[in-house]
Amino acid sequence: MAAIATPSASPARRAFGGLVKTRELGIVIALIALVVYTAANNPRFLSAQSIRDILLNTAILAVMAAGQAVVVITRNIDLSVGSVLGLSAYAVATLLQANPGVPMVVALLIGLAVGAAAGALNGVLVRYGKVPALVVTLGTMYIWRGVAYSWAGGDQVTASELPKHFLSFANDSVLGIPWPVLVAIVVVLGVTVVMRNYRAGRELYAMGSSPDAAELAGIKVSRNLIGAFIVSGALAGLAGVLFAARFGTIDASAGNGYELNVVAAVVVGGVAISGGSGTVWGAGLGALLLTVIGSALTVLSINQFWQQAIVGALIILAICADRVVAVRIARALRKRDSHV
Amino acid sequence: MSALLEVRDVSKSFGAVAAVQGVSFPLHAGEAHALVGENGAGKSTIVKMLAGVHRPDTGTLVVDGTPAEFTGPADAKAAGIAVIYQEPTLFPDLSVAENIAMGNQPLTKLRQIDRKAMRATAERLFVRLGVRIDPDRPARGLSIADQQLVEIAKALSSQARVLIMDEPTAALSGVEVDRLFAVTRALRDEGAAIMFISHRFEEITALCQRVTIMRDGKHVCTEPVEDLSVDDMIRRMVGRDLSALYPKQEAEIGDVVLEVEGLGREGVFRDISFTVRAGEIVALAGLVGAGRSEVMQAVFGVDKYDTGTVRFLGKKLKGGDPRAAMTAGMGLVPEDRRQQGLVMELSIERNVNLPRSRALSRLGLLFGGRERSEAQEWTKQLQTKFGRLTDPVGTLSGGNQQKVVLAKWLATGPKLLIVDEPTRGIDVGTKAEVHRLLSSLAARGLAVVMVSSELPEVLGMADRIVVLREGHVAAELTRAEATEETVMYAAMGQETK
Amino acid sequence: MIRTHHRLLTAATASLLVLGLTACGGTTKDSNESSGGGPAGAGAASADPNAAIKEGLKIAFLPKQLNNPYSDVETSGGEAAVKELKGEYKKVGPNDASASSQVSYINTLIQQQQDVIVVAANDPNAVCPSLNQARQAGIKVVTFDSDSAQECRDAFINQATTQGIGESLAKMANELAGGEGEIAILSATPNATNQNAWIEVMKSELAKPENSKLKLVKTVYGNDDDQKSFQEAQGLLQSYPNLKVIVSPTTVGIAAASRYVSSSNYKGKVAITGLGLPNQMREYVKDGTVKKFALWNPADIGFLAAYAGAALASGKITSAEGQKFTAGKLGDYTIGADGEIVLGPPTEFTAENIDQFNF
Amino acid sequence: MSDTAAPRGIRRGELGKLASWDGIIIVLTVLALVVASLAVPNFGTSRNYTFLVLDLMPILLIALPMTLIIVTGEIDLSVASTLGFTSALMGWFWNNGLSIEMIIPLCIVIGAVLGAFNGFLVTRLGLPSLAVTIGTLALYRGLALVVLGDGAVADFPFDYTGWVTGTIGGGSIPNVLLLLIPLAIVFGIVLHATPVGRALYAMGANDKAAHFAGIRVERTKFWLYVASGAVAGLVGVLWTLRYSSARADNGSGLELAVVAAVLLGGVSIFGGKGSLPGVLAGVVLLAVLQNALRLQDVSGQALNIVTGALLVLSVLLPNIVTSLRTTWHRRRLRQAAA
Repeated sequence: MAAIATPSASPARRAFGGLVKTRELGIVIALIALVVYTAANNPRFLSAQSIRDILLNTAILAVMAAGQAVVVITRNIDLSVGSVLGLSAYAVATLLQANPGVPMVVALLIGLAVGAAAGALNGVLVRYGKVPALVVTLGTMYIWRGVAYSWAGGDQVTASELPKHFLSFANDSVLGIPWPVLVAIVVVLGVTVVMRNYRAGRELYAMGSSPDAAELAGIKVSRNLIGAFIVSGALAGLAGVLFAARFGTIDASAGNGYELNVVAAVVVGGVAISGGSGTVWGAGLGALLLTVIGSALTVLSINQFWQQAIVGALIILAICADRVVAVRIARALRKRDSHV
Repeated sequence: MSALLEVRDVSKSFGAVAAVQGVSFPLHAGEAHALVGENGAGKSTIVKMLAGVHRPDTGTLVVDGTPAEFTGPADAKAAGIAVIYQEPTLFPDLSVAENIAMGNQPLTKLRQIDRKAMRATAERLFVRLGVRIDPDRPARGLSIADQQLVEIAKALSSQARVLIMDEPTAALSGVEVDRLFAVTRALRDEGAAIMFISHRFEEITALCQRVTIMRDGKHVCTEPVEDLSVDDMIRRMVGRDLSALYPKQEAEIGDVVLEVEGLGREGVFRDISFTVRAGEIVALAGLVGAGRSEVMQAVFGVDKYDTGTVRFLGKKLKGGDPRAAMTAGMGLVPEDRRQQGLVMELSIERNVNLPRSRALSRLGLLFGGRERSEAQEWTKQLQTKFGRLTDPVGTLSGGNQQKVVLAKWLATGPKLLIVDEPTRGIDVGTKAEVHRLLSSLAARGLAVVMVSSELPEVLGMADRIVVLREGHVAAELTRAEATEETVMYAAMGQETK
Repeated sequence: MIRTHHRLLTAATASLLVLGLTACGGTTKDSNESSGGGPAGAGAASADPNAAIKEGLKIAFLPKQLNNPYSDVETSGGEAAVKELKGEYKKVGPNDASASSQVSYINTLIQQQQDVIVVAANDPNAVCPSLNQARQAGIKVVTFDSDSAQECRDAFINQATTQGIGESLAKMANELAGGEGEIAILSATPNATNQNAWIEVMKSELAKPENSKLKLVKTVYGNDDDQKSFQEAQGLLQSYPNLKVIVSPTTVGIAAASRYVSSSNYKGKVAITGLGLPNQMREYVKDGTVKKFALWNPADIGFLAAYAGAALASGKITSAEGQKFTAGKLGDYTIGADGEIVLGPPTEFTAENIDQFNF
Repeated sequence: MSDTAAPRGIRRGELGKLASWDGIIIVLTVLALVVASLAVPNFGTSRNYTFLVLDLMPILLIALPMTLIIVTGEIDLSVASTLGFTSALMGWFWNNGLSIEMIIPLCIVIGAVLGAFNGFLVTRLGLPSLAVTIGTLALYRGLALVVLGDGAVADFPFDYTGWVTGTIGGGSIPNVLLLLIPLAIVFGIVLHATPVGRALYAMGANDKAAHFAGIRVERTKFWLYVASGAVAGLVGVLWTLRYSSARADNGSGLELAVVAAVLLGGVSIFGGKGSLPGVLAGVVLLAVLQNALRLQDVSGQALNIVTGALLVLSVLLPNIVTSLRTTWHRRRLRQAAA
C-alpha cells in the first residue's frame, strides 16, 4: 500500500513555481520596458550620473521597504517608519552637529539603535498590549513625529553644520557604487537571505500565514514579532542616517508621508498585505520601480502631476496581478487534485 | 510501566466557567489512552494544557516523574509532546514540506535550512503514511483530509514520545483511518504514549488500551478499555441511561418540495439529481470529499453551480443567492458551526435573529423588544442552556451552539431544512435531542436533507439515502434497502456482494 | 518658549530651507487683479498721524508654518520690533504649510482677542473669511511674505516689488550665461503667486533685445520640497545637456539645485542663481557653484510688519494710500496702492560680500 | 464584550455597557467639554463653538460611513483623496462655467463613483481593502493634481461659502449642523436599528457565517464604499466652500485623522464591534482637545503626541484591564488551592 511513487515535478507544481517567479519577473520586465522606453526618448537617462542618481534615490526607500516587508510578511504593518526616519535623522544630525568627530560607522549604529528602540516599542505594544499593528503604528507615527517636532522646534540642521565625512558618505563610492546604494543592496539581500533560508525567517512567514497555527506550533511568536518590528524600526532608523547624509538638511519633518511610499513599494513588490507571502528583494524591486517611474516622468517631461496617479494605478495593478496569480494557482492545484 | 506523562489534579477555569476540575490520569509508554466525554466535558482544555497553550490554574503536569511547567507550546514540544488538533493548523502559504519541518528544519553548516533534506523527510513520512501529497505544493487548497494527514506527518517528524490526537479521524475516510491507526500502533509499539480523543467508540476499542472518562470538567474514571462496554462508557459520560439514539417517527410523505436536476460544478460534482418530499428525511451519505456538503451549499446558493437546475416548491430557484433560497423557505445548518453557522462574537439573540432581522423590522427599523422575545421563544423551544441572551454565543458549549443554529433556521419557518453533519462534535445527550427534534419536525411536514458521515445516524434517521461518490450519485437507497454494507459499498465504489 | 533664542541662532545660521520662497514673496499679482478701492478696513475711521503707539499691544505672528528657518528669521525681526514697542509678542502656526490649518489658528487668535495678527497666507483666499472675522472683531490684520486677498487685510508688507525682483533675476541669468544659451527655472509650486509673478516679469525681460540670445527651455516645480527640488534639478540637467543657468526664485530650490550640482559632474558647467539665504548658500558660493544670487533681509520684513501693525492698531494709520509711519531703525515708510508697503530693493550676494551677512 | 455591538438604549446602565470603551469615551468627551468650557479662557463662547463645529465637520462626516466600513472589518483610506479630487473637480467645473447648483450634486455623484470603484475592487475582485484603498489614495490624489495641478480656484459665490461658515439666522448655531445632525442620525439608525446594521456587525465578525445566513455581504460592502465616496465628495464640496479655495491638496492626511477618531471611539479595527455614538464622541474629544490646547497656546506638536497616545491607549487600556483581571483571578484561585 505504501508503494506510491513520489510525485515529482507534476505539471501543477511547475505551473505553481512558474507563477510565483513571474511575480518578481513582472516587476523586472516593467522596469526594463520603462527604462528602454525612457532611454530611447532621452539617452541621457542612461548616463552614469543619471543611473547613480536613481540608485541613490532608491537606496533610502529600498532600505525601509526591506524592513516593512518583514513586518508585512508577519501580517502586520508599520506606519511609523516615516516618523522614525525623521526622529533618527534629526537625532543623528544634531549629534554630529555637536560632535563633528563622530565617525560614520557610529552614526549609522546610532540611527539603527534609535530606530530599533522605536520598533521595539511598536512590537511590545502589538504583542503584549494586544493592540492591532495598524493602530499601534498609526499612534506611534503621530507620537514620534510630535516628539521630533517638539525636540527640534523650528530648528534645522543644515549641510554646512555637518562634518564633511558625513555628507560625503552619500556621494563617495566603493568599486563605483555609492555607499548608500551599497548599504541598501547589503540590507535587501541580507534580509532576503535571512527570510528565505533561516529558521527565524521561515517562522515569520509561518506567523503571517497563520498566526494561530504559529502559536500552536511552538514558534516563539513574541520574540519573532518584536524582532520583526525592531528590524523595521532599525532599518527606518538607518534610512534616517542615509537621509541626513544625502540631503544635508534635516528638520523635524524629514520623511513625512514616507510610510505610504514604503507600503506602496512593498505592495508593488509583491508582498501580500495579508501576510505570509512575497519576498524582500521583491519589495526592493518595488522601491526601485517607483523611483524609476518618478525619474522617468521628469525626463520624459510628462506632467509630474501624473506621477502620483501612476503610482496609485500601479499599486492597484500589483494587487490585481497577485489575485490573478493566486486564482490560477488555486485552479491548477484543484485540477490536479481532481485527477488523483 | 512508568508514566511518561502524568496529569495530576489539574484545574482550569475561564472566567466563571470551570472547564476542568481536579483531573488526574497517567499516559504510559507503549500505550494508547482514550479520553472520552461529552462535548464541554473539558477534553479540549486538557489537550491545550498538555500542548502548553493553557496553563493549569492549579495542579501539575509531571513529565518523566518531575513536575513541568509549560510556558508555551515550545516547552511542550521540547518535552516531546506532539499534538494533532481537531482542526488542522497549517500554514497555507508555506509548502507542505515546510509545514512538516517547521520548528526543526534540517540545517546546513551555515545554519541555513537544508531544503533538500526537508523535502526528503516529508516524502519519507508520506510513504510511511501511504499517501501521495506533493511536498512542494503550498498547504493552501489541500482538502481537510489531506491537511489532517500533513498534521500527522508533522507530529511524526518531531519524533514525539507523547502523541496527542484530538479527533484526528473526523475528516478521514475509512482507508485513511486504517492507515493512520497502523502508523499509530507502530509508534505505540516503539514506546510512545498516545492520547486519543474520539467520539467513535469503535475506534477507541480498536486502538486504545486504557480510557479516561470525563464529565462536566471532572474526572469520572480511568480503566482498561476491555473492562468497559460501549454502553458502560456512554452511561458514564452522560451520567444516565440513554433512551434510543435514533427515535425515528413515522411521518406522512407529502408533495415534492425540492427537485435537483443535473446539478454540476466543474471539478467538484456533476450530474446530481434527486428529490425531497415534505415530511421526508433524505440523507446524503458518502465519504468525506465525495461532494455532499458542496452539493447542498450549491442548492442553498452559498456556492455557485455551473449546470443544472434547482426547483423548490415548483419554482426554479436562482443560483448563487442564499437570500432567495431563504425567502423561498429553505434553511441550511452548515457543516462548520464556528466558521459558517455562527458569529461567535455576537450575542445569542443576534445570532438567532440574523436571517430574520428583515422580517422582524417595522418600517425598516428594529427595536430590541421584538428581537428579544423572538430569541427567547426559540431558544426555549430547543431547550438551549445559556446565561443571558446577550452573552456571546461563543461562550456556549458545542451542543448548545448547535441548538442556536437550529433555532436560527427554525425561526424562519422553513419548508426545507438542510442539516449538514448536525451532530458532529456534540455530546451524546444533545445528539439524541437533535435527532428527536429532526424527527418530529419531519413528522410535522418539514422536508429534511441530512448530510452525515455517521452511518448509524444515516441508517437510523433517513427515509431515503442518496449516496455520493467522487462528485456523482452512486446510489439511491430506500430505508428498507439500506444497510451499513450497501451504503458503504456504494460510497466506496464496489459491487454489492 | 524658552527655546526661542536657540532656535533663532540656528535659524540664522541655516543653510537650507524646507519651505522656501513661497515664504519669501508677496502675492504681488494681486495688484494687477484688484479692481480698485482701498481695502475695506473695519477701522475705516480716519487716521491720526500724531497718535502715540499704544503700549501692551498684543501682536501675534502666524507664519506659513512653524518649522521653517526662513520664517523664524522673519518673525525674530517681528519679535524684536514688538519688544521695542513694548507689546506682547506671540508666534503660533501649523506644522504643515496648509491653508486649512492656518484658519484654525486665526480662529484661536480671534478668541484670544489679539490686537494685531501678522500672517503669511498659505492660500490667499482660504484664510479670507477668518481674517475678515478677525477684523470685524477689531483686530488689525497685516500680511507679510505672501499676501491674502486684498479685501481681507489692512496692510501687506511686500519685500520688494515684483518688477524689481523679476528684472534682477533676468539680469543675473544673463550675466551668468554670458549673454547667450539655454536657461531653466526651478520654481516652488506652480500656483505660488509670488513666484509666478516674478517669472512673468522675467519672461517679459527675456523678450527684450539685450536678452534675445537667452532661451528659457523649461520651468519646473520643486514644490518647495528639498528632495523634490533636488530631483527636479537632476531632471533638468538630464533633459537639457546644454543648459547654462538654472534660475531658482525660491530659497529651497536654489539650495537644493546648488547642492546637487556641487556634488555632481555638472559642477562648473552649469551656473545656479536666484533668491537664497546667504547662510544656506555660503558653502556653494565659496566652492564656486554659485556666483551670484539675491535676497532681502527677512528679519526686516517681520520688523516692518510689527511696526505697521502697531501703527494700525494705534490709529496712526488706516492703510489708505499715502499715509506715512516710522518703523524704528528702518526709517520712514509710505503706504502704497492697495495697502502695500514695500521693504526695499533686494541685495545681490557674491563671494566678495557674502561674509558680511548672517541670516 | 458583545455589548458594544448592541444597540444603545436597550441595556443602558448595565455594567458591561459602562465598562466598554465607547461608554468611557462618551463620558470622557462630556468631561472634556465641561472642563474646557469652565477652565479654558475663551473656550466657552458661541463663536468658539462655531469654530469647533467647523473644524470637526469634515472628520465627523467622513467618520460616519467609515465607522460602518470598519465595523464590517474593511477600511477606506482613500476618503481624503476623494475629497481632494472632488474639490479639484469643483474648481475645474467652476472655471469651465458650470453653475454651482450643477457642480455640487455632480461632485457628490463623482465621489460616489470613486467609492464604487473601491467597492468594485474590494467586493468583486476580492482584493484586500487596505491595499486597494492605499492604491486609490495615491490614485485619486494624483488625479486631483492632474485636474487642477497646484492651482487654486477661489471665486465661488459668497451665498455658498458664506452659508458653510455662517450660522443659522446669524445666531450661534452653525449652518453646517443642519447637515451634520441629520446625517449622523441616519447613519446611527442604519447601524443600530436596522437589519442592515445587524448584518454589518455579523459580516464584520464572521463574513462567512453572514453569507450562510443569507446576508448579501459583497453587495452591502459595495454600497458602503459608494456611501463613503459620496460623503467624501460632499465633504470635498463643503471643504472647498469653507475655505473658498478648490485645491488638489485639500484634506490631505485627513484619512488617518478619521481612522484615529473612529478607533478612538471604540470601533475594533478587526470589525464586528463599535458604536456610532462612541465614534461621534471620539471625533468631538479630539476636536475639543485640539481647540482647548491651542487656546492655551500649546503647540500643535504636543497635540500629535496626545492624539497618538490616546489612539494607542484606547485599545491598550481595556486590554490591560482584562489581563489584570485574569491574572488577579488566577492568583486568587492558586491561593485558594494552596
